[in-house]
Amino acid sequence: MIVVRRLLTGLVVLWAAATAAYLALLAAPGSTVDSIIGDGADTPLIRAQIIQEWGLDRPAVVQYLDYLWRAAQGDLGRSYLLQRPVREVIADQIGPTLTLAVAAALLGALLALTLAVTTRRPWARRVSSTFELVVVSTPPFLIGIVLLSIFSFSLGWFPVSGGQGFASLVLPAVTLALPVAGVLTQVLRDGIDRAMDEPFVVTARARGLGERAVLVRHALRHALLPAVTLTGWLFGILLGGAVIIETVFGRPGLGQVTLQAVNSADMPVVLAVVVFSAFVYVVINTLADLSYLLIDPRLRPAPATPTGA
Amino acid sequence: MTDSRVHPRTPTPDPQALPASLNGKHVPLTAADETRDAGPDARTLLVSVRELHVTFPHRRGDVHAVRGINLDIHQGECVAIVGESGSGKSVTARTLVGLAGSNAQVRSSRFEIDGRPGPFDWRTLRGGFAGLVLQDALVSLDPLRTIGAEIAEVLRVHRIGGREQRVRALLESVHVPDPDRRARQHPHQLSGGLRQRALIASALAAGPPLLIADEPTTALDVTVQSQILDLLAERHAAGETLLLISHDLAVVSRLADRVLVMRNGHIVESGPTATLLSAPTHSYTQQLLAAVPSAASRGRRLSHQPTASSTTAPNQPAPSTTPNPVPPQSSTTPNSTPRSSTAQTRAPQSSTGVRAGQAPSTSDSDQLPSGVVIEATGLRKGYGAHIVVDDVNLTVRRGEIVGLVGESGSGKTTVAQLLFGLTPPTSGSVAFEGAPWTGLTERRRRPRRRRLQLISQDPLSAFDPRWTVGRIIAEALPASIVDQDTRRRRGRSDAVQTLLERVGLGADLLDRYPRQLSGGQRQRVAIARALAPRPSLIICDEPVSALDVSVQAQVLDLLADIRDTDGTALLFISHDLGVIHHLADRVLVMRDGVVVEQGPVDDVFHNPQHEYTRALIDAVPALEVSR
Amino acid sequence: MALALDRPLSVRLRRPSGAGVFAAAGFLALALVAAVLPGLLAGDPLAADPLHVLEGPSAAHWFGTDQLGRDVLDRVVHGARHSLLIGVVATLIAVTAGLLLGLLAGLTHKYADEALSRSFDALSAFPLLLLALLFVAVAGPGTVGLVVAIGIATMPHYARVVRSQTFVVRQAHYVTQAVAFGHSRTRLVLRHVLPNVLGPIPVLAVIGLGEAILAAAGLSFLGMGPQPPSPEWGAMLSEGRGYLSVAWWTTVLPGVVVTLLVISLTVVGRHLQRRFEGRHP
Amino acid sequence: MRRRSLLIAAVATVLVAGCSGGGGTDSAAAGEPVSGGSLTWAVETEPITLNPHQYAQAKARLLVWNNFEALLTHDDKGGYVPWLASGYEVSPDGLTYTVKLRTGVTFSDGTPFDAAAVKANVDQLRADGYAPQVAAVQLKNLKSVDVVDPATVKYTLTSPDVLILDFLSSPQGAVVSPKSLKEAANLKAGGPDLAGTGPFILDRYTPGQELHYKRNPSYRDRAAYLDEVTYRFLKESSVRVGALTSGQVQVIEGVPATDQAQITGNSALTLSKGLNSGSAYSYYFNVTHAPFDDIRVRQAFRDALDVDTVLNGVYRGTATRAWSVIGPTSPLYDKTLEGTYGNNPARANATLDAAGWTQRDADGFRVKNGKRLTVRLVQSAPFVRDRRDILAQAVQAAVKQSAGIDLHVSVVDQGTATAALEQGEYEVFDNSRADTDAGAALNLLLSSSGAINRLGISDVGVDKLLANGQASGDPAARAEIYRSLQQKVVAEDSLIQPLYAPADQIAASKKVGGLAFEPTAGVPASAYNLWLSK
Repeated sequence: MIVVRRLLTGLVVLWAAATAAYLALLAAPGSTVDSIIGDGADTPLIRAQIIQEWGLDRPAVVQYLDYLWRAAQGDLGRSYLLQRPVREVIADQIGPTLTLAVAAALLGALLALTLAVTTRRPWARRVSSTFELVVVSTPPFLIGIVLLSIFSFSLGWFPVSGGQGFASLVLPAVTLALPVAGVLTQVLRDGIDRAMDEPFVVTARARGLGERAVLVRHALRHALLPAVTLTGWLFGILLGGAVIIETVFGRPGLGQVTLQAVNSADMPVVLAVVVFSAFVYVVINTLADLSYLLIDPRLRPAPATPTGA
Repeated sequence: MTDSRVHPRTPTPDPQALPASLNGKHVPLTAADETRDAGPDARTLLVSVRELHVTFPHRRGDVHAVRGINLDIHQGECVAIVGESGSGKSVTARTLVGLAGSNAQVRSSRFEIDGRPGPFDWRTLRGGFAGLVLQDALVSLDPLRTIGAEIAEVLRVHRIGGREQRVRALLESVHVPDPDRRARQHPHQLSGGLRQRALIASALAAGPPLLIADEPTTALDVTVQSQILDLLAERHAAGETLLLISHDLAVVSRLADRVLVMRNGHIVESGPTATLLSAPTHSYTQQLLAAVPSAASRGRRLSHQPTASSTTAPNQPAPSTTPNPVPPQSSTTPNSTPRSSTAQTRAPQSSTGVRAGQAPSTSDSDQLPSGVVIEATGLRKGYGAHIVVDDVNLTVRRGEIVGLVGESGSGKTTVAQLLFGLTPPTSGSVAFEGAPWTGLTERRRRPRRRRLQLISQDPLSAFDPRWTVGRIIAEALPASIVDQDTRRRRGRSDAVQTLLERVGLGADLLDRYPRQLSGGQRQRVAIARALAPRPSLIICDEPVSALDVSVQAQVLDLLADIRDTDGTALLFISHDLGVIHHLADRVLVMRDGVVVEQGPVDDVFHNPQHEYTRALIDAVPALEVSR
Repeated sequence: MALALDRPLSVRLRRPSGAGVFAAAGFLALALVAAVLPGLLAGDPLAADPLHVLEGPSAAHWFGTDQLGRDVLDRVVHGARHSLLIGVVATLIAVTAGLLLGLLAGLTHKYADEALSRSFDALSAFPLLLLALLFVAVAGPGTVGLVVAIGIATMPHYARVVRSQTFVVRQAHYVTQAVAFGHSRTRLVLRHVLPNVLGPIPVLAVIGLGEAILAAAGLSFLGMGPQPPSPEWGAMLSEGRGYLSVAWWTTVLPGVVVTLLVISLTVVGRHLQRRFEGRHP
Repeated sequence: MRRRSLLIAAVATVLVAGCSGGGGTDSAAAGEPVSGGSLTWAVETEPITLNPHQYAQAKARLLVWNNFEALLTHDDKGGYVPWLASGYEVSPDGLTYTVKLRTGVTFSDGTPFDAAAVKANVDQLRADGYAPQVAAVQLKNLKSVDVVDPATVKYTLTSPDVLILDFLSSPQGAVVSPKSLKEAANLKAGGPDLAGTGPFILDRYTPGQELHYKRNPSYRDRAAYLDEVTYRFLKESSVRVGALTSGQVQVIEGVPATDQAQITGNSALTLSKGLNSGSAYSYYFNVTHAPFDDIRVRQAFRDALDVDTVLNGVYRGTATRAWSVIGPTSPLYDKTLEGTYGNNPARANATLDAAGWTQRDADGFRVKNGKRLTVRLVQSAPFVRDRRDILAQAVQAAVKQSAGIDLHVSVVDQGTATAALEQGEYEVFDNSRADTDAGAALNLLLSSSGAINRLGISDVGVDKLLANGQASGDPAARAEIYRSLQQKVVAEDSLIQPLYAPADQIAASKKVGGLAFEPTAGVPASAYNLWLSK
């Protein structure tokens, strides 16, 4: 039930996002024809041909409805710039971005869990907090640039280039994972702190449970709840960060496609990225809601009210 | 080897840590203590503590929670520590399992557990030597885990095999029906009673000789409380040693062999339960006993201190702004004899409670021949198919105190909301001061709003946190009293000060924020605010259930005074039969949204007609010592 | 079940140390001076010197010189105005819009609230950077597009906080209580709801300012911000990147200043947050 | 006027591959050519399209010629030599070009190369919506294409146009298998499903990452040395250089000035540079409105600018200064322009004073009638390369300091840039074109009907010179025509501020042999002649 409801609202969000993006691009300066022409030769004849080819003489509403109708069928149109179906453009680039995002998310989560659990002593907590503050406050591209200079240019441990092989994934993934880890650690630690103040922790200790066991078996699970609420934010960081990280590290991916599309006003691609991003957002948030249910039994739809005397 | 976090800070028999005068020397503190020690007790001494001090370092001065107490617990005994909040009773109990807190500094001249001095392997002792039961199982059991897992955890920690069968056996032993199914459920899926039983089962799982129960029944309804007390009694009878921590003398009287009364970190009095309750020697114990509202206390003052009803300025001690565990000084002073103050008795009210001619204001109800302030007919409230309140008829007359009693979920708070007009009834109607009240738009109700006031259980949330006491009360004053000029002075008007004086508070509180007040002061401010618009009826929704018994006594006295002097009617909602019996003229007993019985309070409580009322009355742990 | 999407601004954190807060406040004061009176601290940020191009940090040029021989420190100091202004205006837009929409959602009927909440969701479905890119596509690169983009992208956060806070306050006992004194709805909202909703906003805004500055730097880095030769920090970083192998200072030093500013804002913000929480429940 | 007719026998197969000779680099270290091996080459730009007909990026040229070939190609003196053709003949009236084709050539998909295939390509180019820019510019004067026999194609023009030869040697003129023209899934995007006749076959395209070519085993001449060559797209110059120095790639192109020291300082690497053909990177002054409608302001702008110092600062001595709108390597270049103008701040200030820009405002800029002497340069972000944005800032600083001129630079998205240009919201337009025949570039830039005539001029004299240049088949006569043209627009009218000659750089490991630049075009050559020493 919850999932169905989530998916329905998700569809609404999807539609709103697509429409907003469409309207925004409609309002963009310069006509579509200008975008298609780029810096090439520009004569009325060429313009007429382009208008005819892309059906740009139709009213905006018709173009919008046509776009929606085709988008609903999974046809995101053709790129003005790349002359290929947008779906293909996106499909080609999604792999590297997904790899990067997943690697960064996993690495970030792992780092955060480790830090939050191990830095319970005051001095360790202080060191870790400073680290978190710094990585969260540093522009991600600066982290990337510094890592690149040190580990690639100077030490030569990792390849400088591109999106091939595991080694080339390390630095970008670390760069993207650091801010994620910084925030997640703070949230997890805060959650653990709160949980450790709860009476059930006293009860658990009173059973003879060791401190580490209390932390891992009881407090951590409670701390995961606020962390799960961050998935929406995490998604933004990962997708947004990908644009920057891919630029810094010269990686292929959706970020590069987006940047190129925005720069050249390649409307079909921009729209597709927006719709795709909204889609991922909806999916991720639905998953987050489900994981709530998994973590917290109190949120599960109750088959029965409290029973017994 | 052990819990690194707690252990090093518990340097138990460390001679250096103690003042030289105490070093190695046992200095008995009280006569009671002496008696106990001299007691011919061949039973094993499970716990023996001397000169126990527990201090919590704090930026604004250390908090000295436990100040040199002595405690012995013998095998098979049930020892109770009684005290009000902040007396140090819980800290004492938790210190025995090394759980006073990570920053607690524990000192003592002797600290022996199971006949051995420290250092202790706390993790083995916890659960193995002593099981701990806390107040509310909903939060004391990990809400994310099944109760089966929680119980099994103890078994795993203490390396006890055959867990599944043992979990079932344990649940059975605490009388949880259908244990296999329950073991797979989470705390929130269980009723309060079952949860508490599961919590006790987990504390007992590793078979500890000592069970420490810290307020084990406080969050429970009275009938459930009775069952849990029975369960504890059963365990005690089976040979379990109990250390019971409670604020409630009545609860203690049912179980304990021996009682220690704690106050401000000291044990002020101790002795066998019967002796201590029947012949308390310390004034504080006497006050505590006197403050318990009950049928017996009906018609007399509970607090030893006269509430300044309108004239005398009170000597309210300065409120403590330091955080707990040291509570604000209670209003008692050690040398005052409780008997002399409680001697002021009130004439018992007639059941109607009308006192003609004493009304300070003229109200519509004065002209009403019946004197009916509010009348609800056929009130019914449902959310979908779920009926919360069903066909409730209720009348409150001028100057009358009507009690509404029921357990949680009985619908009593919904009744309050319906009467107050926060939510419209599904059917039925309310007439207030002879005119329709429900069915009106809020705009039309607004001019009459002031005649009906509300006091809730948690006054802190009932105050705008950004407002001072003066402003809070001034807001409630009618515009005629507070003109624009005085309002600008943020409620420093005479009217506000007069109100504060009436509830026994000084003008020094005018600039305080609600957070800076003690619980009792807050409730007094709430009462002052409710009085400000000169209402004909105040709905009091559990106004004293969050208060310590001595503070509760003062607030109850204050409410009684208000009725007496102003003729204000009160609808008093409570789960506490003692409080209702003490205060109310008439009572309505609610269960599952239905009023099962009503009538004059003595009639209902002494001669209950409905079986639920009987069950309720039977369940109340009475002080089992006559006074 | 509510979709809690609040960004980590709302995390309660340990109190920063006194010295840290002091240093952070000092740095913020310095940044403020730089933003208001940059001439007091630095020379002409546009003075090119083709003979001294890409020279490392020295006594004459503490932060070295850039590809046109301009003093990097001068540019960093003058950049404070751009970056702070962008951050402040964007945050103001976000807070104002978030406050109004959040209050509207929190106070109106179910359906309006649902519609507003879904639109916040729809906005959140764009990662900040993507939304900003979209806005830049519309408004063109430059300060205005950047500011509006960041403002709108961060708005849902404030709107959600305000909305949920409005719900909390609306249902608080003291509002119920105030009904009993016969006050009008407007008066309740103005006297009780609004002030209590507003409470945490300034602190969130201080921390949010750091986020906005970071976002602006990121967008400028991608070439979407103020145009050269404006000494905007993100743009400086972006320009300097091409010279990373020969002149690290043109990138790293301005980057460190951005980081310090964001850290200072966070530290001061958290300090205020703690103070605020200490005062009110 | 008598037309020469040429019939050049197909000889010199190595030459024909279009990749030899000109601008050859120091391959001595790599020894004699050896066959085999696989090479990775990091390139700056991922082509927007892999269809040669849609070619629009000079940086894609080195990729195109791996798997496609045109009928003609350039020699290193700007002339034409046959490639897929075996020779060509021009009718005396200059209206008919008869091209003889090589026989026995097949496309990599097995389709035979013949006259019908050539015609099919031209027909495709003129199809609606396929390549409007080619149809409208390069094939402007083409009347029809006829198959004379399987080995002969005849191009008939509406008016004489020597630039048709430039088309026949350009990527747009490359011959694609007619079969793939019909069957390709994404014809305009190109890719592995477009077959050509070149020495390599594109067998894998990973967008955003790389292009992979394998040797064409049935190439008609000497097979390529390399078994396979991979072009990896690395946008960031620092990343490219890092990839080369760390040995991940063997060749890179596009080495910015600041990174060149790293290459030259490394004994295992070589660096070579080729000047591009076409027009020089220049600022074109918009004369349609103030202030550049006044020739004195245009002269003052050039006098205010010390191009050498600016180039030195930005490119650290690696840039070649341009003195004319035509690049210095072109046979049409007018060398006499060198040193005739510029870098005279005193004269610039005097000229501006004379032109009425006598006052200065608070920021030190000149003012006339309350209006600041502001000229706007709008750059489109996606097309900014060679740090031209930085160069603009340097120019900006220079003209401000020496003459109080406010050069206002904005880097905007493509749509905004186009809109600004459409509405005349600019005073300076910057551009360089990599056409192999500079005349083609000037047609677009200077003709009153030119598609990118951003000067806004409509000068009968200029148009006439351009028309004559396009119609003239005699190299010497052509050179003279374009010399007059350059004198007119650069020297007399001060319409243009030439800045530098765009160049390409190749840095490579010394193990790589055969690196070269394409003759005339001056861009890196294809991989045909490359080898990797063992």
